[in-house]
Amino acid sequence: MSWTRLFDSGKLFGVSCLAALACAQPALSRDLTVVSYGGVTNETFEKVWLGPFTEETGISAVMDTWSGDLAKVRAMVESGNIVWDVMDATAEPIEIGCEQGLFEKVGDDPLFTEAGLIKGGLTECGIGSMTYATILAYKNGIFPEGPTAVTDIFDTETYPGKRGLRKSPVDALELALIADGVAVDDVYATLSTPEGVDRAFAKLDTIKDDIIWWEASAQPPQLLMSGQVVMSTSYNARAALAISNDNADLTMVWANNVTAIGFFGIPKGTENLEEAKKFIAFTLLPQVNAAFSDYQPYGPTVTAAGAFVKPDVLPNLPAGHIDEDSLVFDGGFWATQGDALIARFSSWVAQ
Amino acid sequence: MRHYHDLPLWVRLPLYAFVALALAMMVLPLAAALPISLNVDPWFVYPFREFSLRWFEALLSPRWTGAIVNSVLIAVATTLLATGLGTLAAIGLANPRFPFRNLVMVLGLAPLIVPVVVLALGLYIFFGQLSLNYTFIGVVIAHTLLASPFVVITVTATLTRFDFTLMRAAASLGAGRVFAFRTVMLPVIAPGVGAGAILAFAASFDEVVMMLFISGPQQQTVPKLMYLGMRENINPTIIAAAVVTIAFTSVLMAATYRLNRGK
Amino acid sequence: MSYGDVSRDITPARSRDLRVSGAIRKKAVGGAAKAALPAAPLLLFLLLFLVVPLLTILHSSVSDEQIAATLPETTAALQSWDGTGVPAAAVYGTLAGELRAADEAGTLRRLGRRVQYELEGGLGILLNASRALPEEALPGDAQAIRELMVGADPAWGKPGVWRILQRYDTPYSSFYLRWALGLPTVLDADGAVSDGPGYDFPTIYLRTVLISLAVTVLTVLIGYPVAYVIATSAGRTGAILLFLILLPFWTSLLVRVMSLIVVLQTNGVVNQLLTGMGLLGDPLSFLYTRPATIFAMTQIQLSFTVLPMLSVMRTIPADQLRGARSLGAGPIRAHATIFLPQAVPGIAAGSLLTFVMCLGFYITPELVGSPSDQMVGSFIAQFTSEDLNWGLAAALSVVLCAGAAILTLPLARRVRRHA
Amino acid sequence: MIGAPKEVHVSLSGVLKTYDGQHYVVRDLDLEVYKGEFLTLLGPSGSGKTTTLMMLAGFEHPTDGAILLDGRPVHNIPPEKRNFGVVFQSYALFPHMTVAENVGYSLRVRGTAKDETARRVAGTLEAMRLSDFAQRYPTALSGGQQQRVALARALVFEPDLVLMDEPLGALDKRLREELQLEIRSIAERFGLTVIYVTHDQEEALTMSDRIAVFNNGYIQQIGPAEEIYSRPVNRFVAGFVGDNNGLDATVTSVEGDLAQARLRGGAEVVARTTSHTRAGAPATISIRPELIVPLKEARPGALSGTVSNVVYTGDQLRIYATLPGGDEVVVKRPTSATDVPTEIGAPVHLYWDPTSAWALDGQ
Repeated sequence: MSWTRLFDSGKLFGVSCLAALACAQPALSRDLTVVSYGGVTNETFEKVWLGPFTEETGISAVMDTWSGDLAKVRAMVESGNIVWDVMDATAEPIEIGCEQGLFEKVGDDPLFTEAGLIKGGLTECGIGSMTYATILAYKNGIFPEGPTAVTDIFDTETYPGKRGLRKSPVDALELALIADGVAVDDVYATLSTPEGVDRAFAKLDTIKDDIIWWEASAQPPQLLMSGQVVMSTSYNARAALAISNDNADLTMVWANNVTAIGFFGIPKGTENLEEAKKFIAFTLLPQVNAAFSDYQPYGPTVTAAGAFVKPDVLPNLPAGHIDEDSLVFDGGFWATQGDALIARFSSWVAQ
Repeated sequence: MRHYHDLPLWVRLPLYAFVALALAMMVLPLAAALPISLNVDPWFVYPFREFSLRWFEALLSPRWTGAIVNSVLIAVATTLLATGLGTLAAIGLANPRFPFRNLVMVLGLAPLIVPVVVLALGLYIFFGQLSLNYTFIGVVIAHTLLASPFVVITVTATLTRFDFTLMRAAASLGAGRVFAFRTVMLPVIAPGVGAGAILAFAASFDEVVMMLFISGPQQQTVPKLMYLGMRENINPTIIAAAVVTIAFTSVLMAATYRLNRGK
Repeated sequence: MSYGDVSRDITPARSRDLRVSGAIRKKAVGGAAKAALPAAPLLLFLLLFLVVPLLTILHSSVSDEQIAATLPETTAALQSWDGTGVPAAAVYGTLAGELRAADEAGTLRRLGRRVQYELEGGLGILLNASRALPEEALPGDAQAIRELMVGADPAWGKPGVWRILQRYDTPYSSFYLRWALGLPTVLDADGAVSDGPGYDFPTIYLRTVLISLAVTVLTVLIGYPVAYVIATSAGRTGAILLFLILLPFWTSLLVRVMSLIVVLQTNGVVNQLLTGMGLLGDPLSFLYTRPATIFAMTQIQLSFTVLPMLSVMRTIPADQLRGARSLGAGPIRAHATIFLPQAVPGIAAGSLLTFVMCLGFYITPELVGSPSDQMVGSFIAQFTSEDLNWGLAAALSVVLCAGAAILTLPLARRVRRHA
Repeated sequence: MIGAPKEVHVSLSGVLKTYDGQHYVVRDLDLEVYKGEFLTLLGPSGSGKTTTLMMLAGFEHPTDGAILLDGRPVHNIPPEKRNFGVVFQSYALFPHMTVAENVGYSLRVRGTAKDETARRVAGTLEAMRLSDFAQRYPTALSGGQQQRVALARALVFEPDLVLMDEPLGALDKRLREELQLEIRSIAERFGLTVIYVTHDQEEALTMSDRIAVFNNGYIQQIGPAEEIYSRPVNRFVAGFVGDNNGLDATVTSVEGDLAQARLRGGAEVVARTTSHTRAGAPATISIRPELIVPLKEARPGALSGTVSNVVYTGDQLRIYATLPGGDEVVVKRPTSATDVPTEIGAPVHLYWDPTSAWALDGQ
């Protein structure tokens, strides 16, 4: 009877306590932990940034996943028990967190001011990690003639069927206004007025029943391929990779795309502050910065990196698609107005 | 005992058909979904372009193997703690002189009834003050909270069939409490304790809500990766992991079945 | 063989008048303590990690110290304000000083968010005031500060924001609980109750209860025949059926939800079968709908409903049904009048368990339902980890638990009495 | 045993037991058990006999009073330190151990050497005719065999005292009678002091040196078996031990150790006095059925009645007679007896020797 022996040894509690203690010992020097949205992105991070960084500096680094929610950062910062060192995120969590004092204010550090970041690529707490665009992808063979602009997602008459949209007011409100006839240059001015916000939500209301909301960037290709939606907004790299690597029968539409910069932030008070800065600075080396696009067509954030981008990925990078139809995402707007809009959006979407 | 044979055929046939359909509803989705793990493309649709083991290979990545090791470590620690606490408590509760027995029993089962998300929120706030969030101990405590009722239930059920005269007999033969517990009670109730331990293990091994609230990057587990995968990195690796998990829990289930059969 | 012993004759009349002394009672209490000893570790554990966290939630749901902690002097000064018009200019001066301090301490934005919960555009109103204040020393003249603030945001010239600040001179309030109950809590700048957009919690609770109820009814309707057949099948058949009903109980919830997604999606197995057989022209959208949510939850909960039914049904002797038949009842009638009534405690226990468990569901609706199928659990998680609004998350938890207790406790008591 | 010195082995003095602090299960118990004696505690369920045994074994603590073994108090010694062998009604054999392991358990606890243990276990099993079953598990044995294993287990460590709690209660009648004799002979062979609890008065009479009759937590009477039977001290003992006729009466006069009493029908009877007997007080006239002679003819001192029922039980006839006052009396005669009126409704005259009837406590 093995159970008897287990208890016979009389070490029930001893064993469990030992095991617990052994594993709970906070690692004396915690590995540098870099956090991004998971999936392919994390794999690319490991390949082009973490691996070479460790090789270069001897500092070991690990990846973790988050979904952009600030609560964990806040809990960590307030309890002083910080396990994340470098956060990669879209602009709004970094900006909002910055105002709440959750991130180190490193925007004036010469490490970054002198790195040659593109315009808008450096804020109080955020250091540009990559550029990306929100585009539209649709499954071939459903419509005789596919959608021609991202804003066609609001055209349920020409293109009936369920459509995928990110479950966030970010992009959705801007696109709603453009689809409703607001000029690209006036989008943020309009959205700054209560009437503009009402107008955007009213436009969203017209397609609410047809929307399937996605939250993670891996979802749009999956939703398209499983037939849940006929078209979906998507980050440009996810759609491009699905087409090139995974045999997905999709077409990407760039007209009216929203181009944005993703940022690194450093949770305030981390013991690995120096290593974190070192890591971010490392990713800003032009060649290193450009390497990301070899695996995922997100664009570099330092000007000098342009020279190292492989020519065949250029057409898939957001930079090539910035024109008078496309909107440049305004992180500053979301930092000041985001709270109210996010709150309104969450209650709207849950009804 | 086979009293359904008393039913006429016109009742029995539709009854069987209905039950078969209901059970099919339970089992068939699994059967239909698991082969997706062999699809070469990352899409969850039939037919496949090609078969491939790439998603099983993906399970061998450090991310997944680390999660498997974590899951097992956490589940083992949880099992030991929950089994120890739960078994002792069940033995205490078996004593009719236990003060406020019903109330304590309700308390012991409460972690099953209170919504996990509420417990998780409470622990999250409470652990924040103790700096137990994102620690191995915190996760084990949370899992033990959820797993201990299973041990209390199974051991209590076993103890209702336990003849406490055996303990008196052992005492009359000169055995002290602890010796009698080890040599007489524990071996006799071992199947119940074992079943409780397996349930506790399974409860911890499958748990995801608590993990979402209080686990940190050092405590990634298989269910947490699966959940994140379903939201963030949707590809058949999750299903490959499911295949492995199902194989694993089937072994556990067979073990419980054997333990329950006796000896 | 005789011991030559004279038989003694003892009668009750000889006995002393017996009274129980305190020492005896003490001994009985000691016995109870000894009985409780093995359970002490678990009790201690539950006290610490179940009771205390639940009390923490209760505390969080009424704890509301943000405003009083950040603006102690302003809230104190406002206590003498009569609530009409705007407060005296001096209060503006006090507030300006405290806003400046909050800005420097990095708590201004958090304060703004808290005010915004209760006031339309509250965050902007506070930020505007803070930005309007001069970089250097504040003007000594409170009247000037007042003009600066009103100039930055007209809301400072209206009573709404002041009324809210006035309320919070204590660290506790019923605000989050009222919010979670769906009572009107948001004011506009004029201090009138706002009818702007917001969460409709009563609808969400109602949705939670209705979905739980639907799942409970379905599991009972499906589970009863299943439990009956398992309970009345002997030997191997019974064991296999039990194995099948337990199999999903053993597989991870995520795995099962995953498999349902694969099966139910538009290009999924069910649609492929239906369109393949020509039963459907176009594939249907099952996934991300309420029926899909209910179906998934039913599938997950079926085992939980069946098991208690099963254990009760197994105790009903077969002879009773045979007896009823011999007395002239048909098979259906015998079942309905003899078997069913005795199975009621099992049905009640199983459905109660399922109902209570359903109320707390969170992962499943999130993965297979649409945003308008989300239950209270999802909002608790959302307010905890996305909106950082722990007070509301705690208040929603309190209302959920209290509601569940009110809905089920009377039933539970009856079940126990019958069991 | 006759003439052996009576050495007090175990004594209970002033023992009280209450579980809830309100009701007494055992009260005012004074009892001495002699070395080598077979003492039976007899009584209906709830009379306190099992509780007394459990206090002796140490599983219950007396609420008050003392228990002495060879003059030393033992009531504060835990059961495992008392060195008493206990045999339980449910046998309480350890189901996960073989017969040999069960029997050897007490030696294992005491750390006896392996070969010594094996030798003593084998010896005890041999004595109990259980050698063939040594490697079997208890569930594979019959009830009688299990009971013998339980006895062997309680004896192997040479206990100071053997306590048996209705050990034969779960067995059928024949096996029970067989084992009664076996236990009795083993007790004599090993020279054991045995305290035996039963509610079966026949069993008590068969096995015991002395019997203590319990009721309501009191010992009603204690003494050798034949004395309990032939000289019951009160109504309860007379009724509980053996068949008995108890007739309500009023004592009219007392003369020496004989009393005159009047039955309800007015008839006068004579019986031996007891401590309860007072002139003018109510009494129960107790007479064993086999000591009554039923006559067809009237004779002085005989009661007259009519036959109300006759039951044939194989070896004897039971004749039920109704007295004028309505009392019913049962009489036992051998089947071979010919002088007995057996027609229902026939007159019958009941005679007994006045010294075989007792005037016990009345209603």
